[in-house]
Amino acid sequence: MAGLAAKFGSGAMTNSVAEIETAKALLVIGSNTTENHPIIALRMKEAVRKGAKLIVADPRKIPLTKFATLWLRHKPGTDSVLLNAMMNVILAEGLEDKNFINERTEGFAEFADSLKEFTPEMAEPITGVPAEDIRKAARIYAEAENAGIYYAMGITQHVMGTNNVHAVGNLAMLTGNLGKPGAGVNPLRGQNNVQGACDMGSLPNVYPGYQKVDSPEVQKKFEAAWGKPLSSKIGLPASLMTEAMIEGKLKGMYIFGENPALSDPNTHHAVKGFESLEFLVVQDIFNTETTDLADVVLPSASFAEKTGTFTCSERRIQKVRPAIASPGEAREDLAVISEIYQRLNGEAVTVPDPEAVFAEVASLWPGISGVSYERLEEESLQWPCPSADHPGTPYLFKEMFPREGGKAQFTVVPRVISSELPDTEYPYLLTTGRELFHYHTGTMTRRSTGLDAVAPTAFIEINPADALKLGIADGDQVNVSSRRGTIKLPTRVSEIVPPEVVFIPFHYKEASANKLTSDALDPICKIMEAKVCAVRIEK
Amino acid sequence: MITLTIDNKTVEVVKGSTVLEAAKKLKIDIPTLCYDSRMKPHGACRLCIVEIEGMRRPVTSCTTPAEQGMAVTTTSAHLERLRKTTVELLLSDHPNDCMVCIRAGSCTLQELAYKYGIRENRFGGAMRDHNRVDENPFIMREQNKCVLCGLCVRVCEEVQGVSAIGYAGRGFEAKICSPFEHDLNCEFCGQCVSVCPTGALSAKMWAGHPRHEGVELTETTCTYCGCGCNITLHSLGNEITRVSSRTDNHNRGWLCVKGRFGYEFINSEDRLTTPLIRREKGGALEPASWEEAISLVVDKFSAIKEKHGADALGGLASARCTNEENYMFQKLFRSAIGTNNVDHCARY
Amino acid sequence: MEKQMEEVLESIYQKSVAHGDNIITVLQNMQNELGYIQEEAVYWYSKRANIPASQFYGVATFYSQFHLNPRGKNIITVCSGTVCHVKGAQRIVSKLKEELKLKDKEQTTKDMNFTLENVNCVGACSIAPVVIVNEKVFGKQSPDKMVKNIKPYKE
Amino acid sequence: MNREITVNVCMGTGGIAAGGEQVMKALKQEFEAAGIKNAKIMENCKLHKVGCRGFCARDVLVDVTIDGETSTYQYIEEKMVKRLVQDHVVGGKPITEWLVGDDYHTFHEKQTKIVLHDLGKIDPESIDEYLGVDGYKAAQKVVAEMTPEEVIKTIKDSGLRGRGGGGFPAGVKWAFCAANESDQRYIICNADEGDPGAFMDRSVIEGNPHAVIEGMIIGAYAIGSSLGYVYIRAEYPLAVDRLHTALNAARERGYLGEKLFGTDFNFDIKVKLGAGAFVCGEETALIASIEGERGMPRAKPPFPANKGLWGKPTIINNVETFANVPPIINKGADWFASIGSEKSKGTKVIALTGKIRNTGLIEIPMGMTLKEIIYDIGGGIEGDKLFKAVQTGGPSGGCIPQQYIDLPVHYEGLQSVGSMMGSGGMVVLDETDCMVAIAKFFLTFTQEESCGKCVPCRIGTKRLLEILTRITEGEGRKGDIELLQQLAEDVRDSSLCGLGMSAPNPVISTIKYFRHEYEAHINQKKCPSKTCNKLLTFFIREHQCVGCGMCIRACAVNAITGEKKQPHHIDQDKCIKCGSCFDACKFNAVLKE
Repeated sequence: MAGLAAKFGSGAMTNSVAEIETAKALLVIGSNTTENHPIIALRMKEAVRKGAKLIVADPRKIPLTKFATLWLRHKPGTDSVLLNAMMNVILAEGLEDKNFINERTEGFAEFADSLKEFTPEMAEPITGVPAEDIRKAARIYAEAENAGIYYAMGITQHVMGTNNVHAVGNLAMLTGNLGKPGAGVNPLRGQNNVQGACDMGSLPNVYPGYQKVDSPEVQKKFEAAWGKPLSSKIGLPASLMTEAMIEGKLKGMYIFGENPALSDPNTHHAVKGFESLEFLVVQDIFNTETTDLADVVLPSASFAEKTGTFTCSERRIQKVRPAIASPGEAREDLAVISEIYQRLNGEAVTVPDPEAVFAEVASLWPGISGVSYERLEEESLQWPCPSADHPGTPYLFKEMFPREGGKAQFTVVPRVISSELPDTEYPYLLTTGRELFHYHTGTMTRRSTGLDAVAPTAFIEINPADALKLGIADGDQVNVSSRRGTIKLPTRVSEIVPPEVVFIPFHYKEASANKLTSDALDPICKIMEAKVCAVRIEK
Repeated sequence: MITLTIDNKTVEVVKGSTVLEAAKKLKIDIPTLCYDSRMKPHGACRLCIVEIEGMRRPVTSCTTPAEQGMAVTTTSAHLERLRKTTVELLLSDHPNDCMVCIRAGSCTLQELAYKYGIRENRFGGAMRDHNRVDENPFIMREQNKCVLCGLCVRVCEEVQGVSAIGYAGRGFEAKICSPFEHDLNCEFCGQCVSVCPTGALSAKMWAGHPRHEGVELTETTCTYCGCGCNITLHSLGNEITRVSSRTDNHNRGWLCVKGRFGYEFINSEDRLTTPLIRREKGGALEPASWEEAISLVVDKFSAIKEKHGADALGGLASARCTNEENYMFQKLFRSAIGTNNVDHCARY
Repeated sequence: MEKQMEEVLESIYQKSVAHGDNIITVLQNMQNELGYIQEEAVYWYSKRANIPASQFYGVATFYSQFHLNPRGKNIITVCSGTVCHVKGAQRIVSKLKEELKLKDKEQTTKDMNFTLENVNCVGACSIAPVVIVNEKVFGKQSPDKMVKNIKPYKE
Repeated sequence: MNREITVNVCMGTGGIAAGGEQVMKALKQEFEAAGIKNAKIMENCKLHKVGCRGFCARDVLVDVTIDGETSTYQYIEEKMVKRLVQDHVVGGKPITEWLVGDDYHTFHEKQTKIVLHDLGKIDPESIDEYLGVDGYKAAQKVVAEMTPEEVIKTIKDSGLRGRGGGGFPAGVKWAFCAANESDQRYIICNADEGDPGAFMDRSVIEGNPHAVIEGMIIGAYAIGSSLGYVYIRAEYPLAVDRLHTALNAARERGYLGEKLFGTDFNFDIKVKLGAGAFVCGEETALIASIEGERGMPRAKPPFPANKGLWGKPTIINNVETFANVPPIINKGADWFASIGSEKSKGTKVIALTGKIRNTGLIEIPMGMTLKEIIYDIGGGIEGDKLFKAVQTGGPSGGCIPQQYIDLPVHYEGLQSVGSMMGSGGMVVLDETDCMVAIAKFFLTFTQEESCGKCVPCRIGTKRLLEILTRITEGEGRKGDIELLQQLAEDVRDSSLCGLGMSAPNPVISTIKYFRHEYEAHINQKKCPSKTCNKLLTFFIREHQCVGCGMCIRACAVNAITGEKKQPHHIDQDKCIKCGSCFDACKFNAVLKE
């Protein structure tokens, strides 16, 4: 979320899910919302029923296109060009919000200049979207009284992910769709507590509440709070750790509640990394591809067995309460982590109290200093919530942006090309994602009889035209190979994917899409390009 | 705003409100079977009928717009007689097998039968025979228990936008089914199950588990995607027996197939129940005590820090786990170990 | 499904877009073209027009005009209006069922030659009881007369 | 000699059913055969297709007019045409024994015709003939010279009430609709005539479609609508054809479409075919049906006049109502108000059917008594049976017994005895009709036609039918009558739409006036009218049986035995009381008791 943070000073959904119903226009790009955020999608459908115009930009004919006023089927990896072209139209037709631009943004002149080349006609061959549709989309979005943008990994998991996020932000700024209900820039978080993990400082560059590790006064503040000297050196992002392991710079790793050996793009490489470690600790509720590589595996409690809080996409902090006891000797992650912490610190081991831990966070991050377990018993709160009597914040940036000068920053977004595009050797463009009936690496959903019954196997979606070309019938087993690996799985011949593009869900370990995907990195936020790579298909 | 009186009590409501909404505002209870504030009114069950001054006959309060100066009566001998007959008619075409019905105790029809004290039925006669078994993995459909309230049809169309089911046929034989009466093949969100007032729709995985006796309810937050839905875990001892969601929360009681039906992993046989240690490289993971496991971790981390410096250690936190755990984890790395090599998989 | 049917449905679709036809009209056209409401046709159309198949099925099963099964070569329609009723329409129906060997709910003969149906008053009460075979109207009928009258259709 | 010859053949559904088309064909052939084609006299000889003139019982009716001299023939068949043309047209000698009798003329003289005025006179497929009888004059006047307010006032003043059943004042309804702010309003003609025993609307559209169209144009102008619909039963193919023909003709003449009569007023009419659901006669269900949905009624309020088709203000009137509008405009509200009774103005078209001599379509001034209708116009009961009751209002109506024979027929009159006008079906019943069976018949109908949306109608009508059935089959129980009454009232009072509200009427009214028949069925297990076969025994009177064997052949279960020429015998154990033998016997030898 580095992109948004840079522009607005904060990286999270600017608005609330409930507000979606009030939007007059919606732009959903790089998000298969009905399958990945089903309940947020309900609000989108509600908005459409209430008369909102819905623009869906997605290479795949995702279910939401059924409800769309306009569906832009752009080629994978061309999001920012599409968005730039929309903005080109907005300026050309004078649809921008001049007041907002003057009063609440900076860097417009240079930015506007950069858009000149991105005419719809220039974008058409690149994106595959007819120029006229780009114009339509621009008008629908810009003319709406309030319009929200909703996106997910389809925007970020690219080498130009940060650019895409900037482009999205630019579009909202250009039309003044920030700081009011039913508008904004809204990244939909893929996992239950992605927002929380970021908020809590599980990032190499910031402490809890996005306080920078390389800022001396922040460092002082936390040294005081934790009573230990702290490093001001920005740490390694996950995506660089693999390389560091292989190079032997990283010797020991502690992983909990994740399964990177299956979810990382180019898993061969990732596995190689873990294998070259001197010591690997993995903490999880099941054996996974990652625990298989561990030296120590620690059994932990599921969400139904622990006390704590989750923070969902819309910055809403909510209680998690235990319903049952953990099986066997499994323990709450908090207890385990805290014991290791205390013993490394040479302190006496005590049983941690989640409420006390949360209070400690609240004391260190002004953004939630008004939030307490006491309040969370009664309600759920959206940060910022600076004081005990503060009702929480449904949408951000009403008055100002939390940056020096309080203004939002326009960013020039040049055209970047995906690191690996189809060629004669690997003629198909593979994009990956989730399906409704499974979640992430399937460790949970594939253990649910019903879900496993409706979605038992991996598959590769391929357009009828291509199937015909390759002489493949629906259900045929095929070998799919990229420069990084090969997997075997059945085909699903479907018009959901356009010609020359194929799709594989990454839930299935027996045919792991991430054996194929590329780990090329976005230069700024170091995200891996999971959404675009080139593959070959053989019968 | 509009002012009207209901049972001689005055109430003010916004224009466009229905008489039923006005009555709810006064906490006046009017029986309903086909009403749900989250969907369009239907006016089919005829239980919410009220008398309104100046209107020839009773009208359904769920469909009648409140108007300035209306005088409404929600109960009278006549209304109660009509309501009783309606319930009695419904029961005359209902299996009445509450003893073994999964909805017993949370069934609106059962409550109404009790309220109107219907023991024997004046209208015994032919009953529908919609006994088709639906083989889908999630949703149990017992159409003989269907009262045609239409809530499932409306939720599937108005809320889920799928319209996987609809009405078919007409008159006494009218029923609700998927096109050409095939097995359900939908998103299996289970919204329909959550709104069904009788045992016509339930979850197959509920079967056999206690309905209420000994079941504890726990309010918590869903563990799947970033929507953050509020859910209620039903548990008996250490087993999760059902997931539901209250209608007054921010997700309005709506859940997806994973949130509603994807809870079996919690009680899975595969759960890790004891620490495991790989005692020599290439060897197998073997059970160990917590003491042994944690000591090993602490020693190893200390040793590596000793030998290669704090930055030779790194941690991956979890977007699946709680804020408290994530906080503690990064604190562990930053202060106890002394490196900022901590990240999580948010980006994937 | 065969090309031919797809073309038929496509033309119905184009027409419906042009005229703003509703589902009922679409189904009426479908039935006229295909003889009865065929499942695969409904699914094809539902996908084409982005209208849930459940709506088509709901409408098709609501109106008595629509048929989900193939019908006989000759359609015998017995008027079930009041006058026809008091003048013995029901006895004509039972006689014809006997004649055509139709069991209780059966409407169409095994050889697909006849379909026997009731229709609400056709408003020819003055010549009740009335039976219509295909287009031809038979007035002032009796069970025996009708048995004779359908003879010619038996070849 | 240059004779003007006109031959009119009745080609309503009744006429066609009776062989009108064959007669037409034969006539054309015979004219040619008679060599009249080359002769000059054929110049202005026309073969008219005329709509129903009402007297369907005598179909095929043929008028032969020579130099203004009209002779009307009845019961004409194909094979009679040759002689008709030879003797009358060529020979100039009318065939007296085929001519209609005086009753044919009284049948017409007793009536007051507004809606039916031109039926049987003009060719419904020719707009010019309609124009010839002042057609579209009213529409022209309204659109060109009157304000909508004036139109509504005229209709209000005329006292015209909806002819579809409710009898709600048309002008008031129009005013409600016009009062709503809206970018569009719709006007709908309800031609979904579903009542068994009613064919008024069908005949009017078949016989004079332009009158209905003109009425709709006037209504549309009054409420400010640019689009109207005619919702008509697909079971009326002839009416549908003639309606389309008329609409096209009207468009060609600029009476429909853009800038009507050279003004800025635009209006056109679409035809929607009903797909076979009686409930779609109910206005909200009809609206749902036009929207392409299942014809399931919607709760009122809000009423269609405020929130109707696609949520817009909508007027729904039936065929007869619209057909009354042009005459009112032409002749004035006072003229119309001068006809009929105090509260019910004008006339009512009635389909007079059942056990009566002159069945057919009639139009009477509101307030005429049942007696006049049944005996003077209807010519009394068929055969030498006794009058028992008259059923009015179709499935929503009730049965009116002998003692009310002097009841004036208008909305209030019929309501006062627990029946209703409905769309105007009037079925005369005689002593052989069992009133429990009649109630059962109507409940069978309404129960099959119930849409199934609301509980009282869906299950209630089913239960009513079940109780009636067991009574007619001799399984009636003590208390069944009271149970019927209670349930009937509850269904009436709590159902969602008009169908459910009125479905119990036949039960309520038959119990009210013929309770003794119910009691006979339940207590004595007897059907006084000898209709309910299950309660009868069939046997053969030996002295009257000639042993022809007809009954043996008729019997489906071989319950009848007997030698040829010998008296036959029915084995009561085998007999299923189907009554086939009774129908088959030509010598009244089969007796039921």
